[in-house]
Amino acid sequence: MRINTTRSNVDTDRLIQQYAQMRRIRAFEETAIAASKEGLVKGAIHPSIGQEAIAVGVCGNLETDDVLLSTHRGHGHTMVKGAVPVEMMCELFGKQGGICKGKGGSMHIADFRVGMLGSNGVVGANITIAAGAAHAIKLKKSNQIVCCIFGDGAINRGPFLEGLNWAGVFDLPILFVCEDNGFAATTRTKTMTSGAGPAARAESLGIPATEIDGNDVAVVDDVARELIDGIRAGGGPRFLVAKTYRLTGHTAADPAAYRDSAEVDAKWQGDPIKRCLDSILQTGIEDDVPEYEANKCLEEIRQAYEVAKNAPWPDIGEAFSDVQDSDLDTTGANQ
Amino acid sequence: MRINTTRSNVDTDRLIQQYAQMRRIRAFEETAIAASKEGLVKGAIHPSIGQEAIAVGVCGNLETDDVLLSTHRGHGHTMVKGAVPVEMMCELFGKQGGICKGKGGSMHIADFRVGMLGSNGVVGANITIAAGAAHAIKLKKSNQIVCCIFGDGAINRGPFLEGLNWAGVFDLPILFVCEDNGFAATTRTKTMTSGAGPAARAESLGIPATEIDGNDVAVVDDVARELIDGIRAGGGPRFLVAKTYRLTGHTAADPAAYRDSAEVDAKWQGDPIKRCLDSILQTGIEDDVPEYEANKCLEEIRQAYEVAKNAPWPDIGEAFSDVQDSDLDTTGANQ
Amino acid sequence: MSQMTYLEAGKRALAEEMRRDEMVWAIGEDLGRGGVFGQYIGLADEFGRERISDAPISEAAIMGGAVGAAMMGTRPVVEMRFSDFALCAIDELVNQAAKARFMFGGQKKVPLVVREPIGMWRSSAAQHSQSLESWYTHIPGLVVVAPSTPEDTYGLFKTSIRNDDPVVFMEHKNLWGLTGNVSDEEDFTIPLGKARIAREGSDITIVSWSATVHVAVEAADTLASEGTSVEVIDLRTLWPWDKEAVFASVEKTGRLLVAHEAVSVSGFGAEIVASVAEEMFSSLKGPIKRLGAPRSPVSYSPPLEDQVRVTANNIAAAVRAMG
Amino acid sequence: MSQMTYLEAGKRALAEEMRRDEMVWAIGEDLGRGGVFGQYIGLADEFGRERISDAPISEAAIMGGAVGAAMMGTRPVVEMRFSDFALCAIDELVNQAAKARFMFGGQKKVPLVVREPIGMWRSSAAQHSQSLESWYTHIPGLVVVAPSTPEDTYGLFKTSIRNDDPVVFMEHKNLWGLTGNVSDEEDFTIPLGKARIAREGSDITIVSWSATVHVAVEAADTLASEGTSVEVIDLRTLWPWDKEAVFASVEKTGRLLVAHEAVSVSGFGAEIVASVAEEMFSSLKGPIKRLGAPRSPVSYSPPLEDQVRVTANNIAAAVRAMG
Ligand SMILES: Cc1ncc(C[n+]2csc(CCOP(=O)(O)OP(=O)(O)O)c2C)c(N)n1
Ligand SMILES: Cc1ncc(C[n+]2csc(CCOP(=O)(O)OP(=O)(O)O)c2C)c(N)n1
Ligand SMILES: [Mg+2]
Ligand SMILES: [Mg+2]
Repeated sequence: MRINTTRSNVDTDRLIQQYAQMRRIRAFEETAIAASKEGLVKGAIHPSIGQEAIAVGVCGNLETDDVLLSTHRGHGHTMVKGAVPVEMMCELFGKQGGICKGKGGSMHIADFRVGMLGSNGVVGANITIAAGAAHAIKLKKSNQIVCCIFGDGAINRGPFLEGLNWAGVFDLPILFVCEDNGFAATTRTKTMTSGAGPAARAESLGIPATEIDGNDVAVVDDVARELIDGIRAGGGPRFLVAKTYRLTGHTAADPAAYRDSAEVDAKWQGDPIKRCLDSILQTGIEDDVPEYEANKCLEEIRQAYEVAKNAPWPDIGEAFSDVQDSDLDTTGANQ
Repeated sequence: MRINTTRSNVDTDRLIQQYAQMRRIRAFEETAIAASKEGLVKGAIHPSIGQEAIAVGVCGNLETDDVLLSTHRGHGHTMVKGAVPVEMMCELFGKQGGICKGKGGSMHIADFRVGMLGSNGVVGANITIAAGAAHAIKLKKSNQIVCCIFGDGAINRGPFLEGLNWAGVFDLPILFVCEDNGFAATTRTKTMTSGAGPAARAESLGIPATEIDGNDVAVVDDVARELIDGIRAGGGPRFLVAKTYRLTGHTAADPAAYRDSAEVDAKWQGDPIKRCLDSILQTGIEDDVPEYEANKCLEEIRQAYEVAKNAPWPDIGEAFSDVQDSDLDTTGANQ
Repeated sequence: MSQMTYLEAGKRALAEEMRRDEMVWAIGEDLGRGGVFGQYIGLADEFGRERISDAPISEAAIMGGAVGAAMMGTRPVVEMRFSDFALCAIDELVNQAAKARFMFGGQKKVPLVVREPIGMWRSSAAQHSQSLESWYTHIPGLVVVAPSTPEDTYGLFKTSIRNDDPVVFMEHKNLWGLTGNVSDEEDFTIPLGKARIAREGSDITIVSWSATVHVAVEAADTLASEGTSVEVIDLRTLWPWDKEAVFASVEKTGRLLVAHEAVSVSGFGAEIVASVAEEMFSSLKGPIKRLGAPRSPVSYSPPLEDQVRVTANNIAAAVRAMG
Repeated sequence: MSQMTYLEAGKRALAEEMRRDEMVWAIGEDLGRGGVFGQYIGLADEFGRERISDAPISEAAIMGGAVGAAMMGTRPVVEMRFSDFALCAIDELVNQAAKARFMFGGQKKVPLVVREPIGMWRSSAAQHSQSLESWYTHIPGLVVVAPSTPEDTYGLFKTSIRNDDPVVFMEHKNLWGLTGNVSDEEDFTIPLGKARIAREGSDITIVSWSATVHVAVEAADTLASEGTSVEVIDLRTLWPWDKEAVFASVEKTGRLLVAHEAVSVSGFGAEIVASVAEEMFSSLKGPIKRLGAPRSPVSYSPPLEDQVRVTANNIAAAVRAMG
């Protein structure tokens, strides 16, 4: 296992864009949480607040044609992959114009137009699906790669082993990314994990692993780019462990009372957005430059909220469409 | 990972008993195969011919009170744990007197009287059951240990990861034994396994692993005893990889035409029974001593065959009994 | 009698059974902090973290482990969080737990309870809303329980824990907050396979279970004001199910509607309707009917989710259409 | 027309579809050496080891992988070996494959075929003998096929591969060696949802599928000699199922027996009987019946295994009892 902490020379323009992207994700989720409190978002939301550097650093290195599989905590990944926030917001509100027509909600966002093949409500289920997508890429001899993101809790599910073994056996073009935020819902993941952790497990399955500070967007960006280039060049599957911290509760409704505020306050000091801004300002750039970029994003999200709020409900027929083709009787025996 | 090849001083009496035990297992399975060809055993049989040293070396170190979980290839393990061959043979014939009343057959032999909690028809399923049994032992604070045996193919199933992680997290008294015979049915296991193999996977899950020559019964015996002693003393879970070779087909009906006879002939030279006998004879002992012990076993198996052949079929009511207690209508809606 | 919620009734039942029998213990993700719905809050304090145990996100190991632990003489209660996640542990439940007693010739029973919260609840969408009770009724060896009230949860959970075979215990997520009277007797239990008459009536029988019972009673109230007297039977246990009670009611009314939240096609309503058609044909005054969800996954969007809901209105309409 | 076995018909269908469409491929344990029943023998030679691929013993990854591969535009055919092992991959089939199209708002269909050999065969006991077709009919998004003849296997397997949604394709292990005529047309296919009249008759309708169809026809022959004219309908596809054909036959005969190998309780027979009871009540001349296995796991011992079998004798007896 490689532990990577160094970064290449800072590209300030890129860093500013990354800063803005992180702000954009943060704004999206904060808006969704507020909407949730207003009663406008009925289903559960799993915020990735504090983990945005991974989304930006990893998914920013994927081509549109590349494939992404994510989890219940996937807003950030999805946005960076290219999905449009207003469609995502409509989805969270269950409205017309939703990216999945309002049928999926936060946990089932997908956008096949930009290679986003789905968030998932079942922990770890995306891993074997991702392996299969990569398998198809190999069969079709295309130049795409797959990126599969999951949490540290997912490494205790069987499909983690089955999917990684599969990727190794068939030598597939896939980057596995473990967002190691220390928690699986209300449980500290370490207490329920035997052995040295995600990287050791990946390596035992024949997949080279790299462990990084997932809250340093420049490091994530550098390492992800290098891994992705290697995979695209035919180097086979790779595994990235990005250490981070979930600054909010497991869901928008979780006060996270199972950890003390001193711990959380300390962790806020390592907020990747703050750290990124510090890096930018250290180069001597005035802070209105990054703020200007960020504000454009905030405006986009504000508008997404307005659109979603005012959008009509879906046609009720959507409750029965898109089930399957060959159905003599889609609406069942009695309705 | 430790690789163990040395043995302690040879205890000739023990070796002779082990030799006889291996002959006993071999005779049981050869008799069952012959009966299968006669049409007396209708279901599939998975012989462990060539792998008997593991059964004898490992299970010979378990107390009756200890718990064993096995696989589809479990006759040897079960016999050494203390099950009576005649009851097992009746089971294979589907007759009255069968250890599971004829309901289970070869793949579902269990003998709770001697701590044998079941063979299993689902590869890998015994691993989580074994972890749960060990969990119960810990809750009950008893001094038993669990031994869970499976093949090299089973390490590609999710329950392998989930069960080993479980054992590690709860620090359970359990010995995992991987019979690494090179095959998963007709497939060479290595071709479908990524990474360094069973021991590496176990260690990544926090379970110390030892790899041994599984065809040297004295080595298996020594190492298993040491591991079992350690586990019983509270040392937590351990993992043993025993290298071996499946000398026959996957089932009694499989001619194993997917491997050439030169390979198999060479492997017969490493037959653990032959190797054990060679070791005994090297000590200067006359060969009628081990043969005398073996012959007693062969006679036991011959009689088991006779009894099974002449036993009556089970009462047909057995088809509906032992399903569950609280059943208003065991026989279903229409029969 | 004390007033308590459906959730509290389940917790009280578990606590009492854990006090009564040391061999009872519970395991599942996040239980140490009360479980995802708070059904275990406070129990770890009384019973310790070994008996109210956290688990890794390993449904297969939770269920498979329970099989082994049950074979060793303990009585595990395993929490699946949402019944949908039990689909990650089906081999363990169906091929192992349900069959072990039979396959091994009756050598050992496998006493375990799997808690599988079911049903639609707060826009949880397709992977967190299913009601697959009919699957389990199809599997020899399993007991299936789906209580609708706090008292039934209390009494049936206790019975399930004491039962020697694997029980799939399906609480409805939308009922957690439902309040009702519960017996103060510690030895209060409810037998498996006994239905409850939720409302007496004489013109038509509605058979239901879980959350839909309340909807059926509401429909019955409406219909009563229109002059139709509806008998509502809460099945409570789906396997074994109380044929006797259902048949007696249909004998009286001559009409039957089965209403449930699950998909209608191959839902447990089919089993009941088929049984009545087979055995009570001559007592029937007209066709017997099912009302369930269309064969469509559950949507996220609230108005779409509502489309697959069995409501008091459509139960009443179905009854009116049956003449 | 050519004579071939049920097994060969399946192999021919797969080979032809693989020639026709490069995106069709198959994966499962041991396929490179022909698969556990020899259903793939020779295919790796023609199509190579990438398109007839071995797999690790990882049912969850086989099924989950198929979902991803299908989303990427390929058409995987996945082999589960015994339908019982599909229970190790139920989350992947039910929560993922079946729901993805709907959950994602119709963005992508998931074209895959899961081969799940079912049924009792040579004393295979409780973990290798199940017939759980009714489970899949309960799951929105899944197509369920269970052919009984070589030609139906041929035509329906081709249709299933061309179908854009996940199909559970259930071959019966005891039929592998059954010989019959199969069309020589490469474009011969059989539509989903269309039953076949296996034997015409006028006094009673027997609905069946898979291996039990042959038993039902045998019973019908016996009954014919006693003067009872039995119509046997082979459903072939369980979802969608051919209500029209079944209703038309029941309209004619006024009597219905559904016979299947699976456990009777909550088997698919319940769905058919319930549908007929609901919609055809006034056409019925008497009670409608199911005949299936008792709610008991399948035993190993041959005479015990026989106890749960639906035979021509007990079908005939059931018909006689229906008057
Ligand atoms: C199979 C399964 N089990 C349990 C859950 C409930 N659940 C949802 S998220 C979660 C925690 C996941 O932890 P991790 O993988 O670390 O991701 P994180 O939430 O930290 O991003 C759990 C247990 C689930 N969705 N699926
Ligand atoms: C879940 C599951 N998948 C497939 C099978 C079919 N099967 C039976 S034995 C076997 C090979 C097992 O290989 P291994 O674990 O190495 O044990 P061995 O047979 O070599 O002793 C397979 C694939 C099964 N029984 N269970
Ligand atoms: Mg986490
Ligand atoms: Mg092997």
